[in-house]
Amino acid sequence: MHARLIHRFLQCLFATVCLMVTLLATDLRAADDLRVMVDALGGGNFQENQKQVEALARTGDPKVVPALEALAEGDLYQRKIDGIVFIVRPAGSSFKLIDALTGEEAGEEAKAALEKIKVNNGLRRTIRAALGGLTLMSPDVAVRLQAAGTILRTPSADALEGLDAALAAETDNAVKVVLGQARAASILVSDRPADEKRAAVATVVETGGRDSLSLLSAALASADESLRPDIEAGIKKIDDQLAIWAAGQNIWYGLSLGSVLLLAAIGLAITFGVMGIINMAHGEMVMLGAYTTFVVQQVIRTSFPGLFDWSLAIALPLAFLVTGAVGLVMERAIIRFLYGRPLETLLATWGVSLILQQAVRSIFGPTNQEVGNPSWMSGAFELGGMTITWNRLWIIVFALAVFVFLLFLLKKTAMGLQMRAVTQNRRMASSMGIRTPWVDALTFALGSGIAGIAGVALSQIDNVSPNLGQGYIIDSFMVVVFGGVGNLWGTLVGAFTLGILNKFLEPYAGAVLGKILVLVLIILFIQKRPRGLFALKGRAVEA
Amino acid sequence: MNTFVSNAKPTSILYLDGVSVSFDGFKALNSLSFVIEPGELRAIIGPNGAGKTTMMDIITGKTRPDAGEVFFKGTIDLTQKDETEIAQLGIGRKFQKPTVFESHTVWDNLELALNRNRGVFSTLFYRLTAEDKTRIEDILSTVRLVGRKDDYAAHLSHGQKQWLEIGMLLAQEPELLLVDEPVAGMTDAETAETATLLKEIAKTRSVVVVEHDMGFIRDLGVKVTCLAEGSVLAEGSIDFVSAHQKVIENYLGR
Amino acid sequence: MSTKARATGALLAAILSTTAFNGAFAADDTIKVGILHSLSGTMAISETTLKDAMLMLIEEQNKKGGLLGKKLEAVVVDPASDWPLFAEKARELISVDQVSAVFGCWTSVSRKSVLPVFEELNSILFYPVQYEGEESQRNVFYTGAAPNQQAIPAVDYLMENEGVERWVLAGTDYVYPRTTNKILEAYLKSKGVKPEDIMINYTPFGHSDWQTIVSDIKKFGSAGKKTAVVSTINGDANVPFYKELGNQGVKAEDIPVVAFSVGEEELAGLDTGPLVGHLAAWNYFESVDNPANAEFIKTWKAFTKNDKRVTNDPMEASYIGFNMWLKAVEKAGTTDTDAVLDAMIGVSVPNLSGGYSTMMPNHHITKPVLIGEIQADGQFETVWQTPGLVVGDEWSDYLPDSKDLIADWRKPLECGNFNVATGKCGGKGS
Amino acid sequence: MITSFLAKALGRNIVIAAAILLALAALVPALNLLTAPDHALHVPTYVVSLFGKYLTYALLALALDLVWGFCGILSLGHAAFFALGGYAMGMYLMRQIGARGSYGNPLLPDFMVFLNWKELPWFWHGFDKFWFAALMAVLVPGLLAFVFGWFAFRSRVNGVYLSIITQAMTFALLLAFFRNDMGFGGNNGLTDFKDILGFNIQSNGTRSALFAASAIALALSLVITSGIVRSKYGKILIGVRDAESRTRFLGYRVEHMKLFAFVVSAMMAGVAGALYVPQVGIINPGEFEPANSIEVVIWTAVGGRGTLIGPIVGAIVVNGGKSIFTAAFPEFWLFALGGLFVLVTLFLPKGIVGTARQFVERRKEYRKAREAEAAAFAAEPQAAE
Repeated sequence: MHARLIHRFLQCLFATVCLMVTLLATDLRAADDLRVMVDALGGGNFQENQKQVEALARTGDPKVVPALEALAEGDLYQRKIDGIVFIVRPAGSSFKLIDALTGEEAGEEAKAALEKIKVNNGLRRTIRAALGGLTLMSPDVAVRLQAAGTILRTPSADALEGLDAALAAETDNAVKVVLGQARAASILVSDRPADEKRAAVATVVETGGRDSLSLLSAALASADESLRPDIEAGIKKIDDQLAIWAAGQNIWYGLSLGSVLLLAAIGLAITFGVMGIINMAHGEMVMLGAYTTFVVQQVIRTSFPGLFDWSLAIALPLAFLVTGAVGLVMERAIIRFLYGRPLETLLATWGVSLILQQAVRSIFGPTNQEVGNPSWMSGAFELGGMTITWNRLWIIVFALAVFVFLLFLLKKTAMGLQMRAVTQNRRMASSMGIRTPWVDALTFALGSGIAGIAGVALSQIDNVSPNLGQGYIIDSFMVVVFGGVGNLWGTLVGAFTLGILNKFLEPYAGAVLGKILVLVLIILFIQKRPRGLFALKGRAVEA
Repeated sequence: MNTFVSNAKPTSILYLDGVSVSFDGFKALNSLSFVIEPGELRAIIGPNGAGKTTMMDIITGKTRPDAGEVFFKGTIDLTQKDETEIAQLGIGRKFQKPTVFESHTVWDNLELALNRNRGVFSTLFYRLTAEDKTRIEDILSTVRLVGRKDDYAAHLSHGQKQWLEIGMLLAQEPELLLVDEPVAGMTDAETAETATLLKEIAKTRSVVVVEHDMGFIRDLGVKVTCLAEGSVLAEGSIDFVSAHQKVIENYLGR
Repeated sequence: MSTKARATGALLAAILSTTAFNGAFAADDTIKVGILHSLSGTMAISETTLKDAMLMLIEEQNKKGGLLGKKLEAVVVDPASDWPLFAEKARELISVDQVSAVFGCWTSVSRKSVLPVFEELNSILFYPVQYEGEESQRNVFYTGAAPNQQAIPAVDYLMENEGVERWVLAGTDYVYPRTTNKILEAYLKSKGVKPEDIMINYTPFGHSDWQTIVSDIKKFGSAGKKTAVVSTINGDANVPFYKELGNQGVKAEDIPVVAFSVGEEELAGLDTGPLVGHLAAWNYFESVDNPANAEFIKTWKAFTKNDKRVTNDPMEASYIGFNMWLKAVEKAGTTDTDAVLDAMIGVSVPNLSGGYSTMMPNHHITKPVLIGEIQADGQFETVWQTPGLVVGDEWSDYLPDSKDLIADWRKPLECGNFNVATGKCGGKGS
Repeated sequence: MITSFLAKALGRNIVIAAAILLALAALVPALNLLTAPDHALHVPTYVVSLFGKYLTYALLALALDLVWGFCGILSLGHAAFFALGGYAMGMYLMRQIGARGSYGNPLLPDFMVFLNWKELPWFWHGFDKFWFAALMAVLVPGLLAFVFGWFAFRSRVNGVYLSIITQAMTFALLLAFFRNDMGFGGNNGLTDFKDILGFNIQSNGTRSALFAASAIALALSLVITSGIVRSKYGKILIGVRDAESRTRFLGYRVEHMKLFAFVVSAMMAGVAGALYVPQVGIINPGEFEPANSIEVVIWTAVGGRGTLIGPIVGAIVVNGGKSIFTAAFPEFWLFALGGLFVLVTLFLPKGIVGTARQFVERRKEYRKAREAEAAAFAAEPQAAE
């Protein structure tokens, strides 16, 4: 205990001394002084380090960039024995040391001999701003663009000098535009004269978007009277733009929720809709698909890290096979004895769902498993004023692809024809030489397999836990029934209708009430159309 | 044709004029018109898909027509009523596939069919009266099921189920009986007996029989209406109809 | 009919005989400890770990020679995330298995469900999860955090260190978030935050579609003031919430999220790369660097035979509760409920964050409060820590109706809701 | 009128079953209260409250059987009626706490106090009186069933469509009751009850009385249900189940027939809920879980649907099994329960009681005539959807 305290005390003392030294030495640009400044990062607290980073930024020396980047990443360590700060790379149980300024390798050290220089959000923000300023003159266009973007998001009066210099030297038009926007943003937060600010307001309004709105709102609080009308008008203009986009965004959210519902329900549209089995184990099939994805990713992580971006593509056929096989076994072992007794399938499949849940819990444990997003499914892009996340976009595309595939399978292939024949008139189909037991088994396996590949997609946005399936089963039944049992198009339209309806109610009623309203609307709708949206008419179905 | 039909309206028991209905674009009935007189026994024939069952669905309120008029006893507009009301008005219907309450005994089946107050509470506290008992016993002997009155309907043979169903219709005391293929799946002896039964029934009420079995219709010896593609093709005696050119093309010829 | 009579008879006989058996086996050679955590259903995801932790602690203690010279025996039951079943199983543990103490429950409703049982049958429950407070019961020891041991320090940290002025209080719609947010709202207003700078949002359990809410948060955060989200979102819903945050690009540097229900275990189901810098407030992190914790983690990994299993705050709370119980039983020299209840108050045991925790007269314990930032490896890094220990405050000072209440289970007061204003036990004391 | 109803109701089996229930109602409390704890015949309080709970489940299953077994309406939302009855009773018990709550507020329940409610919501008024709460425990589920059924049956919503909208109903109620703004205590529900009709709810005497009340309520419901299904109305119900259109063409108002059974059934479920709550000491939205309603269907199916004794046996067997399994193999009991459901479906399609009855009948018929046996085999009533 005591030793630790003394150590702390010494560290603090050291840091204070260093700080004083650096403050004295800020004008000097010699590499030795940089070294002292970097070393001073060790042992400082967050506030001190923020100042330290700002000081480093003011040197304008690109040599400090690697050290700052490492600090932000949490890769900057201080050697306990001499207080020297290094960038480290993990090498087995120890660390490889890299000189913070020169980038030269400087041997290895045990983990215990090093102390991590901690970062928090505030410090990270400071570093980001500092890096923005330091990399404005980088020879790489992409880096310059990023740097300009960073300053645009974290404008500061300090950056103006650098921005002006960068603007003068800049050749690339795209970068120039962003630099101009960043400059305007920085002027707004500076104490420049009103005229200059007025011009800046115009540029910022031109840029548009949420960040600009945020910037203007902040500026409004401190602006002098003459500027206020301009800023207020600007805020209103951006607000109006955003309101229009918000409606589009809402539709997008609705489509996205609809695609999730579609994925969850589409397998059920086969096992329940086409075959009439009240398949309570449907959700567990989705869950098995998600766990297949987990296992695939696990194998890839440990053995073939390079293939990670392909993990979903690999998981898809596997999930289809795994859940299809489980479905096949289920059909052969249990369900085939229950045809013509639909309600008893509810009982048996409920039992199966309990068994599957517990089996997964016993094998993988009850906790969530990590399923990562491949890089092409991470992040978002801006479409006008809308934010479109890649994973949602791909899920919509995927859901539609699955739908089209299934439609094709059922309507255009021999197998699909046999499936429809068997479900419509078993005896007739059988007497025409169709092997009905096999068709039944394959149809159920197909429905289960489709649920499995839905699980692959849903693993990207939801928990992968033994409870995964339970969360979707009710919604799935609602979608299939709402759309009209036995009609794939009904499922498609039903899913998207419910998705969009839900998302339009949510902003007004809140998430909970919105969902309640949707349920009530479904109940009322079924009164109006007792056989769902796409009911088959005529006397055949009523007999 | 239409003028003839509308003249008949006030006196008829059943009156259909220009009835059309279609399902998803398929025209099941196409301006169908005909009239049944009180006390008449009428046979209706026609190929599959001619609209026979749909016609019955419309008369009994199961399906609503897209266009046309359906009147019972001249004044009652059947298109405005549902199955229950129409049944209570006195129209009974026998289905193509015998439909009886399989998990009830023959006796219970008839008891349920009796034309008594059909509300929830009157049935809840219903007691079998001597009058009802006699009535059920009468019907049992009419449909030749006296010996099986305590058996579950499910245990009856196909023909016996058909008869039970007819017995239930009798218990309902309808003024108009619609009978859909009563002899399908029956032996020849049973068929003949059914013809006798129907003729007996027709003495006190109107009956419409839909049937494929030409021999059976000949046995009935009544006016025949032939339907095709949702409208009336020919109407008259069995000999007239079976000699009709279009009927031969459409139906008998095949 | 006879079938029914036979079935009932057989079942009755079966249950009676198990009772008799258990009675017979409740001999003096072991001390039984009940473990009442859901192993199936929605809460299994969190509670199973605590069951394993308890089994490990009991095994370790038996290696050290047990308690009062007897071996400890764990009795595990599965209340299956079914709240009335919690009450039934609690009753079974106490009256059929005759356990000396029960460690269990996670959700508030499960605790509420078993409270009357513990009161009626006079047994002891150790409750290891952070909760909404507003309760102090004679038979229950609360080793998790009360709101003042988690929520208020976290808000303080954000105000002081991140300069946050605008607050989103997002939670699942149940009693813990509701109460915590009520307390926070009152606290924030007392610190001068304007009502329009507070946004409160509730979502149902297991909410999985966070698109709208995350975009609302972004919108709320663009008013030109530094904004933070205080999340009391419940376990299951967190993964999709954080996934959406990450994908919509809400960075901790811009809008930090501080959570009270997200620990190492929840993060294990996530790629934490995009979440670095988001915060959590707990009384323990697995990353805390001290020998006791290192030993605990080592034992845990060996016990579960899984190198990837993480530890978390409720596990530490179970650890503290278990050790306090051991110490109190030793002090009392018996497992008799009343004696142990007396001996518990004032018991002090080492916690895993490098200090000591003491059982206070209000049946809550003292704890340090740690604020941690999520790291890319799924761990937290402590960025701030209370200088001393914080005493769990069962009746919040920020709610009008509870600010006058205190709990003190020492003689002669022995009251869970003593009103200092009226000087009477029992709320308003009317 | 009533006498004929009763005369039909009291078949031999029903008399025996009701007698056993009434005997239990007298015997179990006596054995609990009057014998010493170590007496060989002593029934521990634990067993009393456990079986009290099972009896309320049995009543719920019986209620479901009336609509499902006899009328073919598969309700996947029956637990909602049970829960509503439970909430009505819970509200009464909550009001009985009075000033003994944590905050000592004489009017407001604790959960309202710490959420800063200032006055009692209108729908909490009246629940301080037992008779009112008891009435509501029957009327509220009945009214919901009436409104829901009136629309659904009139629109001829049938089969799975009906099942799924009943599920939607209970799910919507679940979400609604979860909302703290609703004023029903949110997720925690209503708990911490002190006494009922002035008796301490935790005393052995009260527990025994509640057990007896449950047994009597079940016996009464059994007789009433039996009367219903054996009346002409009951035969029509079965007719609706087996051949709905035939009943319609016979001139019966099928929607009225269904509605009456549905409402009676919902009321019985409400009574079950009201008896359940004081025995388990808590009512919360979890009772509205769609899974709970499915479980009720399963109890009924395991016991034998379409029989009166079946649901009672099913509820006790499945819940008894659950009680034993969750303690005996806490990690694996779901395998046992799931396996049970699968096996019952495959090998006892008519449930325990149905199969037993079928077995007895078969033997009778076998003795009567060999050929009748074949017919009997084919005679299984069609599963109504």
